Amino acid sequence: MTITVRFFASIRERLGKSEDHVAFQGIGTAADVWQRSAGIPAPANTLVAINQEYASLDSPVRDGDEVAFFPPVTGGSVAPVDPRARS
Amino acid sequence: MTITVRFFASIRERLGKSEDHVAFQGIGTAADVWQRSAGIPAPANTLVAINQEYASLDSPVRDGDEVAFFPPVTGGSVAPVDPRARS
Amino acid sequence: MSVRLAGEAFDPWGEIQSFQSGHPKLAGKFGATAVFVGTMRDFNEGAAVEAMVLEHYESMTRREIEKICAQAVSRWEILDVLVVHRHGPLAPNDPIVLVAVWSAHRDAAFAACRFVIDELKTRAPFWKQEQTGAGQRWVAPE
Amino acid sequence: MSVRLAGEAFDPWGEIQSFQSGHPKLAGKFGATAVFVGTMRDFNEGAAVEAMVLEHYESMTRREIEKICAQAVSRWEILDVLVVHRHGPLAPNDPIVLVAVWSAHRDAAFAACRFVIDELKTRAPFWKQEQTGAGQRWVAPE
Repeated sequence: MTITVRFFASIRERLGKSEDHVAFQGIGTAADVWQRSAGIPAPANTLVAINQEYASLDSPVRDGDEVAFFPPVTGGSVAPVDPRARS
Repeated sequence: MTITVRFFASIRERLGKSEDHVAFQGIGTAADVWQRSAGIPAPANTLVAINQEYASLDSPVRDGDEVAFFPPVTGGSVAPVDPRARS
Repeated sequence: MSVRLAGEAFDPWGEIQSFQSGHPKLAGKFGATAVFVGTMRDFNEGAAVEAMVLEHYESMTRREIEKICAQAVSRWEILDVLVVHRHGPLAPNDPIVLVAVWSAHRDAAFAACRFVIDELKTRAPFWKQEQTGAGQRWVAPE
Repeated sequence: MSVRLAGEAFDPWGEIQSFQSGHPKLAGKFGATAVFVGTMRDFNEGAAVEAMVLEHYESMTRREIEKICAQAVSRWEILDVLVVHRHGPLAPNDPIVLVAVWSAHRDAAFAACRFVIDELKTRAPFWKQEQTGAGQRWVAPE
Protein backbone atom coordinates (compact mmCIF):
# COMPACT_ATOMS: atom_id res chain seq x y z
CA MET A 1 0.00 0.00 0.00
CA THR A 2 1.24 3.49 -0.69
CA ILE A 3 0.95 7.18 0.13
CA THR A 4 0.55 9.66 -2.72
CA VAL A 5 2.79 12.69 -2.19
CA ARG A 6 2.31 16.01 -3.98
CA PHE A 7 4.56 19.06 -4.14
CA PHE A 8 3.59 22.51 -5.40
CA ALA A 9 5.16 25.78 -6.53
CA SER A 10 8.66 26.60 -5.23
CA ILE A 11 8.84 23.30 -3.32
CA ARG A 12 7.94 21.37 -6.47
CA GLU A 13 10.65 23.26 -8.37
CA ARG A 14 13.28 22.73 -5.67
CA LEU A 15 12.64 18.98 -5.45
CA GLY A 16 12.26 18.61 -9.19
CA LYS A 17 9.07 16.55 -8.86
CA SER A 18 5.39 17.24 -8.49
CA GLU A 19 4.18 13.82 -7.41
CA ASP A 20 5.63 10.80 -5.67
CA HIS A 21 4.44 7.53 -4.15
CA VAL A 22 5.99 6.09 -1.02
CA ALA A 23 5.35 2.85 0.82
CA PHE A 24 3.15 3.23 3.89
CA GLN A 25 5.37 0.97 5.97
CA GLY A 26 7.22 2.98 8.64
CA ILE A 27 5.13 6.13 8.04
CA GLY A 28 3.50 7.72 11.09
CA THR A 29 3.11 11.41 10.34
CA ALA A 30 3.29 13.87 7.46
CA ALA A 31 6.86 14.66 8.56
CA ASP A 32 7.79 11.02 7.86
CA VAL A 33 6.29 11.31 4.39
CA TRP A 34 8.32 14.45 3.72
CA GLN A 35 11.53 12.83 4.97
CA ARG A 36 10.99 9.72 2.88
CA SER A 37 10.20 11.52 -0.36
CA ALA A 38 12.15 14.80 -0.14
CA GLY A 39 15.23 13.71 1.76
CA ILE A 40 16.09 17.29 2.79
CA PRO A 41 14.75 19.41 5.68
CA ALA A 42 11.35 20.99 4.97
CA PRO A 43 11.64 24.74 4.24
CA ALA A 44 10.33 27.05 6.97
CA ASN A 45 6.60 27.80 6.54
CA THR A 46 5.94 24.62 4.55
CA LEU A 47 2.19 23.97 4.54
CA VAL A 48 0.75 20.47 4.69
CA ALA A 49 -2.55 19.07 3.48
CA ILE A 50 -3.78 15.53 4.01
CA ASN A 51 -6.56 14.44 1.64
CA GLN A 52 -7.04 18.10 0.58
CA GLU A 53 -7.53 19.35 4.13
CA TYR A 54 -5.02 21.54 5.94
CA ALA A 55 -2.94 19.57 8.44
CA SER A 56 0.55 19.85 9.94
CA LEU A 57 3.83 17.95 9.85
CA ASP A 58 2.78 16.27 13.12
CA SER A 59 -0.53 15.03 11.72
CA PRO A 60 -0.97 11.26 11.52
CA VAL A 61 -1.09 9.72 8.05
CA ARG A 62 -3.11 6.66 7.14
CA ASP A 63 -2.51 4.19 4.37
CA GLY A 64 -3.80 5.47 1.01
CA ASP A 65 -3.76 9.12 2.03
CA GLU A 66 -2.74 11.93 -0.31
CA VAL A 67 -0.22 14.16 1.45
CA ALA A 68 0.68 17.54 -0.10
CA PHE A 69 3.44 20.01 0.72
CA PHE A 70 3.46 23.60 -0.48
CA PRO A 71 4.67 27.12 0.34
CA PRO A 72 2.35 29.87 1.70
CA VAL A 73 -0.44 30.59 -0.79
CA THR A 74 -0.65 33.71 -2.94
CA GLY A 75 -4.08 33.63 -4.61
CA GLY A 76 -6.59 36.43 -4.94
CA SER A 77 -5.37 39.63 -6.57
CA VAL A 78 -1.81 40.73 -7.12
CA ALA A 79 0.12 42.66 -4.49
CA PRO A 80 -2.77 44.32 -2.72
CA VAL A 81 -0.47 45.77 -0.09
CA ASP A 82 0.59 49.34 -0.77
CA PRO A 83 4.39 49.13 -1.13
CA ARG A 84 4.65 52.60 0.44
CA ALA A 85 3.24 51.10 3.63
CA ARG A 86 6.35 48.95 3.98
CA SER A 87 9.51 50.01 5.74
CA MET B 1 -35.35 91.12 -7.49
CA THR B 2 -36.48 87.75 -6.26
CA ILE B 3 -35.53 84.56 -4.49
CA THR B 4 -36.35 81.25 -6.15
CA VAL B 5 -37.79 78.81 -3.62
CA ARG B 6 -37.95 75.05 -4.16
CA PHE B 7 -39.74 72.35 -2.17
CA PHE B 8 -39.21 68.61 -2.48
CA ALA B 9 -40.83 65.31 -1.54
CA SER B 10 -43.18 65.32 1.50
CA ILE B 11 -42.67 69.06 2.02
CA ARG B 12 -43.60 69.73 -1.60
CA GLU B 13 -46.72 67.59 -1.18
CA ARG B 14 -47.71 69.21 2.08
CA LEU B 15 -47.38 72.74 0.70
CA GLY B 16 -48.91 71.81 -2.63
CA LYS B 17 -46.17 73.53 -4.62
CA SER B 18 -42.72 72.68 -5.88
CA GLU B 19 -41.46 76.13 -6.77
CA ASP B 20 -42.10 79.68 -5.67
CA HIS B 21 -40.63 83.14 -6.13
CA VAL B 22 -40.55 85.68 -3.34
CA ALA B 23 -39.38 89.29 -3.26
CA PHE B 24 -35.92 89.74 -1.73
CA GLN B 25 -37.00 92.81 0.26
CA GLY B 26 -37.17 91.96 3.97
CA ILE B 27 -35.37 88.61 3.56
CA GLY B 28 -32.34 87.99 5.77
CA THR B 29 -32.04 84.24 6.24
CA ALA B 30 -33.40 80.99 4.83
CA ALA B 31 -35.89 80.98 7.73
CA ASP B 32 -37.35 84.23 6.38
CA VAL B 33 -37.74 82.65 2.95
CA TRP B 34 -39.55 79.68 4.47
CA GLN B 35 -41.85 81.91 6.48
CA ARG B 36 -42.69 84.10 3.48
CA SER B 37 -43.41 81.22 1.11
CA ALA B 38 -44.72 78.41 3.32
CA GLY B 39 -46.55 80.34 6.02
CA ILE B 40 -46.48 77.39 8.45
CA PRO B 41 -43.74 76.26 10.84
CA ALA B 42 -41.01 74.25 9.15
CA PRO B 43 -41.27 70.52 9.96
CA ALA B 44 -38.61 69.13 12.28
CA ASN B 45 -35.52 67.94 10.39
CA THR B 46 -36.20 70.17 7.38
CA LEU B 47 -33.01 70.42 5.34
CA VAL B 48 -32.00 73.61 3.58
CA ALA B 49 -29.84 74.22 0.52
CA ILE B 50 -28.82 77.60 -0.85
CA ASN B 51 -27.66 77.55 -4.47
CA GLN B 52 -27.50 73.74 -4.33
CA GLU B 53 -25.19 73.70 -1.30
CA TYR B 54 -26.27 72.50 2.13
CA ALA B 55 -27.04 75.41 4.49
CA SER B 56 -29.31 75.95 7.50
CA LEU B 57 -32.36 78.02 8.39
CA ASP B 58 -29.98 80.59 9.94
CA SER B 59 -27.90 80.96 6.79
CA PRO B 60 -27.94 84.39 5.12
CA VAL B 61 -29.67 84.65 1.76
CA ARG B 62 -28.62 87.03 -1.00
CA ASP B 63 -30.70 88.46 -3.79
CA GLY B 64 -31.12 86.04 -6.67
CA ASP B 65 -30.34 82.94 -4.58
CA GLU B 66 -32.14 79.64 -5.03
CA VAL B 67 -33.28 78.37 -1.63
CA ALA B 68 -34.51 74.77 -1.32
CA PHE B 69 -36.31 72.98 1.53
CA PHE B 70 -36.61 69.22 1.79
CA PRO B 71 -36.94 66.30 4.23
CA PRO B 72 -34.04 63.96 5.13
CA VAL B 73 -32.77 62.21 2.01
CA THR B 74 -33.37 58.53 1.23
CA GLY B 75 -31.21 57.74 -1.81
CA GLY B 76 -28.94 54.76 -2.35
CA SER B 77 -30.50 51.34 -2.01
CA VAL B 78 -33.75 50.42 -0.34
CA ALA B 79 -33.96 49.59 3.36
CA PRO B 80 -30.42 48.45 3.97
CA VAL B 81 -31.04 48.18 7.69
CA ASP B 82 -31.94 44.73 8.87
CA PRO B 83 -35.43 45.12 10.38
CA ARG B 84 -34.55 42.42 12.92
CA ALA B 85 -31.92 44.79 14.30
CA ARG B 86 -34.66 47.20 15.33
CA SER B 87 -36.42 47.08 18.64
CA MET C 1 -14.32 60.17 -12.17
CA SER C 2 -17.78 59.84 -13.67
CA VAL C 3 -21.25 60.54 -12.30
CA ARG C 4 -24.34 59.65 -14.30
CA LEU C 5 -27.97 60.28 -13.36
CA ALA C 6 -30.14 57.72 -15.14
CA GLY C 7 -33.80 58.40 -15.87
CA GLU C 8 -34.24 54.94 -17.34
CA ALA C 9 -33.38 51.42 -16.14
CA PHE C 10 -29.66 50.69 -16.38
CA ASP C 11 -27.50 47.58 -16.29
CA PRO C 12 -24.77 48.13 -13.66
CA TRP C 13 -22.49 45.41 -15.05
CA GLY C 14 -22.76 46.78 -18.56
CA GLU C 15 -21.99 50.26 -17.19
CA ILE C 16 -18.77 48.95 -15.66
CA GLN C 17 -17.79 47.17 -18.87
CA SER C 18 -18.38 50.35 -20.89
CA PHE C 19 -16.48 52.48 -18.40
CA GLN C 20 -13.44 50.18 -18.45
CA SER C 21 -13.49 50.04 -22.27
CA GLY C 22 -13.62 53.82 -22.35
CA HIS C 23 -10.68 54.19 -19.97
CA PRO C 24 -7.88 52.15 -21.53
CA LYS C 25 -5.30 53.88 -19.33
CA LEU C 26 -6.68 51.96 -16.36
CA ALA C 27 -5.65 48.65 -17.94
CA GLY C 28 -2.83 46.94 -16.06
CA LYS C 29 -2.80 49.64 -13.34
CA PHE C 30 -5.60 48.49 -11.07
CA GLY C 31 -5.32 45.35 -9.00
CA ALA C 32 -8.63 45.87 -7.22
CA THR C 33 -12.16 46.83 -8.18
CA ALA C 34 -14.79 47.15 -5.45
CA VAL C 35 -18.41 47.55 -6.46
CA PHE C 36 -21.68 48.15 -4.69
CA VAL C 37 -25.06 47.90 -6.40
CA GLY C 38 -28.25 48.87 -4.59
CA THR C 39 -31.33 47.26 -6.09
CA MET C 40 -35.05 47.84 -5.54
CA ARG C 41 -36.58 45.08 -3.47
CA ASP C 42 -40.17 43.92 -3.71
CA PHE C 43 -40.65 44.12 0.07
CA ASN C 44 -39.82 46.74 2.69
CA GLU C 45 -40.91 47.23 6.29
CA GLY C 46 -43.17 44.21 6.06
CA ALA C 47 -45.15 45.31 2.98
CA ALA C 48 -45.00 44.24 -0.66
CA VAL C 49 -43.72 47.14 -2.74
CA GLU C 50 -45.18 47.33 -6.24
CA ALA C 51 -43.46 50.42 -7.58
CA MET C 52 -41.37 53.36 -6.47
CA VAL C 53 -40.69 56.90 -7.57
CA LEU C 54 -37.29 58.38 -6.81
CA GLU C 55 -37.56 62.16 -6.71
CA HIS C 56 -34.39 64.24 -6.72
CA TYR C 57 -33.11 67.81 -6.81
CA GLU C 58 -31.47 67.55 -10.18
CA SER C 59 -29.15 70.57 -10.17
CA MET C 60 -27.90 69.72 -6.67
CA THR C 61 -27.68 65.94 -7.02
CA ARG C 62 -24.82 65.83 -9.50
CA ARG C 63 -22.85 68.46 -7.61
CA GLU C 64 -23.24 66.62 -4.31
CA ILE C 65 -22.24 63.23 -5.75
CA GLU C 66 -19.21 64.78 -7.45
CA LYS C 67 -18.16 66.27 -4.10
CA ILE C 68 -18.44 62.85 -2.45
CA CYS C 69 -16.31 61.26 -5.19
CA ALA C 70 -13.71 64.03 -4.90
CA GLN C 71 -13.50 63.42 -1.15
CA ALA C 72 -12.97 59.69 -1.76
CA VAL C 73 -10.20 60.47 -4.26
CA SER C 74 -8.48 62.78 -1.79
CA ARG C 75 -8.76 60.33 1.09
CA TRP C 76 -7.70 57.05 -0.54
CA GLU C 77 -5.24 56.15 -3.25
CA ILE C 78 -7.78 55.28 -5.93
CA LEU C 79 -7.46 55.41 -9.69
CA ASP C 80 -11.06 56.08 -10.70
CA VAL C 81 -14.63 56.03 -9.45
CA LEU C 82 -17.93 55.61 -11.28
CA VAL C 83 -21.37 56.39 -9.83
CA VAL C 84 -24.66 55.82 -11.62
CA HIS C 85 -27.86 56.75 -9.77
CA ARG C 86 -31.37 56.14 -11.02
CA HIS C 87 -34.26 58.60 -10.64
CA GLY C 88 -37.93 58.66 -11.65
CA PRO C 89 -40.29 55.67 -11.60
CA LEU C 90 -38.78 52.27 -10.74
CA ALA C 91 -40.01 48.68 -10.67
CA PRO C 92 -38.90 45.92 -8.26
CA ASN C 93 -35.50 44.44 -9.14
CA ASP C 94 -34.40 47.66 -10.89
CA PRO C 95 -30.88 48.75 -9.93
CA ILE C 96 -30.99 52.05 -8.04
CA VAL C 97 -27.36 52.91 -7.56
CA LEU C 98 -23.95 51.68 -8.72
CA VAL C 99 -20.67 52.65 -7.08
CA ALA C 100 -17.46 51.23 -8.61
CA VAL C 101 -13.95 52.06 -7.44
CA TRP C 102 -10.66 51.11 -9.12
CA SER C 103 -7.43 51.04 -7.13
CA ALA C 104 -4.02 49.39 -7.13
CA HIS C 105 -4.88 48.04 -3.70
CA ARG C 106 -7.72 46.13 -2.10
CA ASP C 107 -8.06 48.09 1.12
CA ALA C 108 -8.40 51.43 -0.66
CA ALA C 109 -10.97 50.07 -3.11
CA PHE C 110 -13.21 48.63 -0.38
CA ALA C 111 -12.91 51.66 1.91
CA ALA C 112 -13.62 54.21 -0.80
CA CYS C 113 -16.57 52.23 -2.19
CA ARG C 114 -18.12 51.98 1.24
CA PHE C 115 -17.51 55.68 1.91
CA VAL C 116 -19.20 56.76 -1.32
CA ILE C 117 -22.35 54.69 -0.80
CA ASP C 118 -22.62 55.71 2.86
CA GLU C 119 -22.22 59.42 2.06
CA LEU C 120 -24.62 59.16 -0.88
CA LYS C 121 -27.32 57.88 1.41
CA THR C 122 -27.06 60.78 3.82
CA ARG C 123 -26.18 63.66 1.49
CA ALA C 124 -27.45 63.16 -2.07
CA PRO C 125 -30.90 64.80 -2.41
CA PHE C 126 -33.05 61.81 -3.38
CA TRP C 127 -36.40 60.85 -1.87
CA LYS C 128 -38.14 57.52 -2.28
CA GLN C 129 -41.90 57.15 -2.46
CA GLU C 130 -43.15 53.56 -2.42
CA GLN C 131 -46.39 52.26 -3.87
CA THR C 132 -47.81 49.42 -1.75
CA GLY C 133 -51.22 47.78 -1.58
CA ALA C 134 -52.08 50.31 1.15
CA GLY C 135 -51.19 53.32 -1.01
CA GLN C 136 -48.18 55.58 -1.38
CA ARG C 137 -45.70 56.29 1.39
CA TRP C 138 -42.48 58.25 1.66
CA VAL C 139 -39.62 56.05 2.80
CA ALA C 140 -38.20 57.16 6.15
CA PRO C 141 -34.44 57.67 6.38
CA GLU C 142 -32.38 55.10 8.25
CA MET D 1 -23.57 29.37 -3.94
CA SER D 2 -21.33 28.85 -6.93
CA VAL D 3 -17.58 28.35 -7.28
CA ARG D 4 -15.94 28.22 -10.68
CA LEU D 5 -12.27 27.63 -11.47
CA ALA D 6 -11.49 29.23 -14.81
CA GLY D 7 -8.60 28.00 -16.96
CA GLU D 8 -9.24 30.72 -19.54
CA ALA D 9 -9.73 34.50 -19.34
CA PHE D 10 -13.15 35.44 -17.96
CA ASP D 11 -15.28 38.59 -17.89
CA PRO D 12 -16.32 39.19 -14.26
CA TRP D 13 -19.22 41.49 -15.19
CA GLY D 14 -20.58 38.99 -17.70
CA GLU D 15 -20.25 36.26 -15.04
CA ILE D 16 -22.44 38.29 -12.69
CA GLN D 17 -25.02 38.97 -15.41
CA SER D 18 -25.19 35.26 -16.24
CA PHE D 19 -25.43 34.29 -12.60
CA GLN D 20 -28.30 36.69 -11.93
CA SER D 21 -30.14 35.55 -15.07
CA GLY D 22 -29.72 31.96 -13.94
CA HIS D 23 -31.07 32.68 -10.44
CA PRO D 24 -34.48 34.31 -11.05
CA LYS D 25 -35.46 33.65 -7.43
CA LEU D 26 -32.98 36.35 -6.36
CA ALA D 27 -34.95 39.01 -8.26
CA GLY D 28 -36.64 41.49 -5.94
CA LYS D 29 -35.12 39.88 -2.83
CA PHE D 30 -31.68 41.47 -2.76
CA GLY D 31 -31.20 45.14 -1.99
CA ALA D 32 -27.42 44.96 -1.99
CA THR D 33 -24.73 43.40 -4.15
CA ALA D 34 -21.09 43.80 -3.12
CA VAL D 35 -18.41 42.74 -5.57
CA PHE D 36 -14.64 42.48 -5.53
CA VAL D 37 -12.56 41.83 -8.63
CA GLY D 38 -8.82 41.25 -8.40
CA THR D 39 -7.01 41.97 -11.66
CA MET D 40 -3.48 41.30 -12.82
CA ARG D 41 -1.38 44.45 -12.82
CA ASP D 42 1.53 45.12 -15.15
CA PHE D 43 3.79 46.15 -12.27
CA ASN D 44 4.61 44.65 -8.88
CA GLU D 45 7.34 45.34 -6.34
CA GLY D 46 8.92 47.88 -8.64
CA ALA D 47 9.23 45.64 -11.71
CA ALA D 48 7.23 45.42 -14.93
CA VAL D 49 5.37 42.12 -15.03
CA GLU D 50 4.94 40.63 -18.48
CA ALA D 51 3.09 37.44 -17.69
CA MET D 52 2.09 35.24 -14.80
CA VAL D 53 1.31 31.61 -14.15
CA LEU D 54 -1.16 30.79 -11.38
CA GLU D 55 -0.50 27.24 -10.16
CA HIS D 56 -3.08 25.57 -7.93
CA TYR D 57 -3.90 22.30 -6.18
CA GLU D 58 -6.97 21.55 -8.17
CA SER D 59 -8.71 18.94 -6.02
CA MET D 60 -8.17 21.02 -2.87
CA THR D 61 -8.91 24.47 -4.31
CA ARG D 62 -12.60 24.00 -4.95
CA ARG D 63 -13.16 22.35 -1.60
CA GLU D 64 -11.37 25.15 0.26
CA ILE D 65 -13.26 27.95 -1.56
CA GLU D 66 -16.58 26.19 -0.92
CA LYS D 67 -15.71 26.01 2.77
CA ILE D 68 -15.00 29.75 2.83
CA CYS D 69 -18.33 30.51 1.11
CA ALA D 70 -20.20 28.25 3.54
CA GLN D 71 -18.61 30.10 6.46
CA ALA D 72 -19.72 33.43 4.98
CA VAL D 73 -23.28 32.12 4.57
CA SER D 74 -23.35 30.96 8.18
CA ARG D 75 -21.93 34.21 9.54
CA TRP D 76 -23.97 36.81 7.62
CA GLU D 77 -27.50 36.95 6.32
CA ILE D 78 -26.67 36.63 2.65
CA LEU D 79 -28.76 35.28 -0.20
CA ASP D 80 -26.06 33.99 -2.53
CA VAL D 81 -22.36 34.12 -3.28
CA LEU D 82 -20.42 33.61 -6.50
CA VAL D 83 -16.66 33.06 -6.73
CA VAL D 84 -14.71 32.68 -9.97
CA HIS D 85 -10.94 32.15 -9.72
CA ARG D 86 -8.56 31.98 -12.64
CA HIS D 87 -5.64 29.57 -12.90
CA GLY D 88 -2.95 28.83 -15.50
CA PRO D 89 -1.13 31.43 -17.63
CA LEU D 90 -2.35 35.06 -17.32
CA ALA D 91 -1.57 38.34 -19.08
CA PRO D 92 -1.64 41.82 -17.53
CA ASN D 93 -5.16 43.21 -17.09
CA ASP D 94 -6.66 39.71 -16.86
CA PRO D 95 -9.14 39.33 -14.00
CA ILE D 96 -7.81 36.84 -11.44
CA VAL D 97 -10.68 36.53 -8.98
CA LEU D 98 -14.31 37.60 -8.69
CA VAL D 99 -16.28 37.56 -5.44
CA ALA D 100 -19.93 38.66 -5.60
CA VAL D 101 -22.34 38.60 -2.66
CA TRP D 102 -26.08 39.20 -2.73
CA SER D 103 -27.94 40.25 0.41
CA ALA D 104 -31.05 42.10 1.49
CA HIS D 105 -28.76 44.45 3.38
CA ARG D 106 -25.67 46.52 2.64
CA ASP D 107 -23.65 45.74 5.76
CA ALA D 108 -23.91 41.99 5.30
CA ALA D 109 -23.00 42.20 1.60
CA PHE D 110 -19.86 44.26 2.23
CA ALA D 111 -18.74 42.23 5.23
CA ALA D 112 -19.21 38.85 3.57
CA CYS D 113 -17.49 39.97 0.34
CA ARG D 114 -14.51 41.23 2.28
CA PHE D 115 -14.38 38.05 4.35
CA VAL D 116 -14.37 35.78 1.30
CA ILE D 117 -11.56 37.61 -0.52
CA ASP D 118 -9.46 37.87 2.64
CA GLU D 119 -9.85 34.17 3.45
CA LEU D 120 -9.22 33.19 -0.18
CA LYS D 121 -5.87 34.91 -0.08
CA THR D 122 -4.66 33.05 2.98
CA ARG D 123 -6.30 29.64 2.49
CA ALA D 124 -6.96 28.80 -1.16
CA PRO D 125 -3.99 26.83 -2.56
CA PHE D 126 -2.85 29.09 -5.41
CA TRP D 127 0.71 30.23 -6.14
CA LYS D 128 1.71 33.05 -8.45
CA GLN D 129 4.85 32.99 -10.54
CA GLU D 130 5.62 36.26 -12.33
CA GLN D 131 7.61 36.71 -15.51
CA THR D 132 9.60 39.95 -15.45
CA GLY D 133 12.50 41.26 -17.53
CA ALA D 134 14.81 39.72 -14.91
CA GLY D 135 13.26 36.25 -15.20
CA GLN D 136 10.68 34.28 -13.26
CA ARG D 137 9.95 34.76 -9.59
CA TRP D 138 7.49 33.30 -7.12
CA VAL D 139 5.34 36.00 -5.55
CA ALA D 140 5.84 36.20 -1.79
CA PRO D 141 2.74 36.15 0.40
CA GLU D 142 1.66 39.40 2.06
